[in-house]
Amino acid sequence: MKAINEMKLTVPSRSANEGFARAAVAAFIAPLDPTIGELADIKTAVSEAVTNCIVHAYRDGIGVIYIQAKILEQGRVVIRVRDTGCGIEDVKKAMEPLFTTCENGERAGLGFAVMESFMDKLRVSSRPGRGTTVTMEKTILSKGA
Amino acid sequence: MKAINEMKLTVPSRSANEGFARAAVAAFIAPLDPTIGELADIKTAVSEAVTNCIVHAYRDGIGVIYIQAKILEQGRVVIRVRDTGCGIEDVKKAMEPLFTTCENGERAGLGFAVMESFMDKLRVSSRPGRGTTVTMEKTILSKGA
Amino acid sequence: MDVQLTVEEETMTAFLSGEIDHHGAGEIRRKIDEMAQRVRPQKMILDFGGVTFMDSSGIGLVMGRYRLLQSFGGALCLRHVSSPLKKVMRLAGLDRIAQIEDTRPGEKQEGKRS
Amino acid sequence: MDVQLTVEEETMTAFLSGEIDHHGAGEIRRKIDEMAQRVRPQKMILDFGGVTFMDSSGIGLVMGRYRLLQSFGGALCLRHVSSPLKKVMRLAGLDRIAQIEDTRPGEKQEGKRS
Ligand SMILES: Nc1ncnc2c1ncn2[C@@H]1O[C@H](COP(=O)(O)OP(=O)(O)O)[C@@H](O)[C@H]1O
Ligand SMILES: Nc1ncnc2c1ncn2[C@@H]1O[C@H](COP(=O)(O)OP(=O)(O)O)[C@@H](O)[C@H]1O
Repeated sequence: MKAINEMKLTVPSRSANEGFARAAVAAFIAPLDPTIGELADIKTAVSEAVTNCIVHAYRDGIGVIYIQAKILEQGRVVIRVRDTGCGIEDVKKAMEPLFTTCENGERAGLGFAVMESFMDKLRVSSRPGRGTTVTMEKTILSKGA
Repeated sequence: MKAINEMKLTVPSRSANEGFARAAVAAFIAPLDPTIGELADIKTAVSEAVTNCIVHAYRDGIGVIYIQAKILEQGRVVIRVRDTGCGIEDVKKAMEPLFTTCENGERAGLGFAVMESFMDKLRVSSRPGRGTTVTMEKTILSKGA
Repeated sequence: MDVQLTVEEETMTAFLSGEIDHHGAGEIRRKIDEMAQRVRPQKMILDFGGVTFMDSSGIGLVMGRYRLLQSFGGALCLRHVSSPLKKVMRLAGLDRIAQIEDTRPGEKQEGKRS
Repeated sequence: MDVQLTVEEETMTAFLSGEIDHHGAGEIRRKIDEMAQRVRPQKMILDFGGVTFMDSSGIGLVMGRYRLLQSFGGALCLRHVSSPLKKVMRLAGLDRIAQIEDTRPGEKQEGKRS
């Protein structure tokens, strides 16, 4: 399907870029005139995916986060967040709600659960030692409809 | 000089991305807490540079616009807008206020004049047939200072 | 960006809002000119009260309307121009071809640049 | 994001504002815990009235404070939670461990999810 518009954004995995990444995606989809709820859903999902790159993928240093967003026909938004960090051994297990490898008790293990429930589709592919790609999709319903 | 933060953004040369590009740059420099005036200056300069890619560089079609922004020490912001479009024969002449190659009379020929006067520094390099790179710099004064 | 048009006696007012850039300027131009060519107003007020951003595309917008009005002897007036917009307009010397009426409510009236 | 802390008798209130994410959560946690460990309040109110965004880092923030309060027998109460925030909180079942007091002014009180 041909994209009506698309953008590619790369940032280093500094936590200040969590806010920047979701603001940039929000600005990108603004022409679709999303509701406050739709916008919050997408910003939250992007924030989870980008935070995972910072907290997990590049936990021992700074790497590059690749964010791509596309607007397709009929309000379909596809967002991809990719890292070349540590990767995930068992994606199925990682996606289980409450599962977290974070030990200080301050991560809830709900990042993937948020992405899954706030977006229409979520696909996670990962190779240990090579990195992880999260692809999410959501349709912004036209307010006229 | 080492960047404190940086981002790279690529978008197709659709006019809808004029607004997106300046919103993205604005979100990126938000942590510097710019004044309304400083923010307006930078957004305006970015808008001029991106519009030039759309209107001039890729006037006969859609190409890719490459935007890079860096935050350096002491509030220095460096922004680069690059295209691989038609290029500029005579950069010096192109930069003269009121000079425009646009014939319908709706471009004021002030894009470069705005970039020059709203930013601290402006550098334009171009190769006919290869593209143009505009590099702009501005220091966001710390409000505490 | 958007424009609302009103005509009262010899005066046409265009209430502009949102962000004025190249992307939106064409549509605004068409709307204003279509009406202006019909009513041929003695005075046109461009009201920038709702405008949150403007780049040099806005200068093209003002200059073009100025030329159109000149063609049938009308005057152009710019209203509710915020400081950042004024900065762009001054760069182009728009304060010399059109009257910049007043500032946005709550904003200090600035003196003309000498 | 930012936090303002008040203590009145046995109740400690943390007024949170801005965007709650991983970037800012650490600082907020430290500020709240430093105070809570000193006063050991019977009740802690987390006031989300000024919060414009929250992701699952906010859940970690709430859960961690819940555990801390449990450790000295205090109760946790969440106040002024807007609809988007409530959506995140419900996913984590926070409505089961803490009382979600009321909504933001002007917003409809929603029933509990069955
Ligand atoms: N980009 C990533 N790179 C490496 N590991 C990841 C990545 N994203 C998630 N994970 C792994 O999956 C687990 C679950 O992720 P998530 O559901 O987002 O919860 P949380 O971030 O709170 O731990 C993480 O604890 C981590 O082990
Ligand atoms: N990125 C670019 N690619 C090719 N030509 C350009 C580019 N930017 C500017 N120019 C040329 O320089 C001229 C002056 O640019 P500018 O000062 O921005 O005024 P305007 O855009 O109003 O014409 C343009 O009319 C065009 O001929």
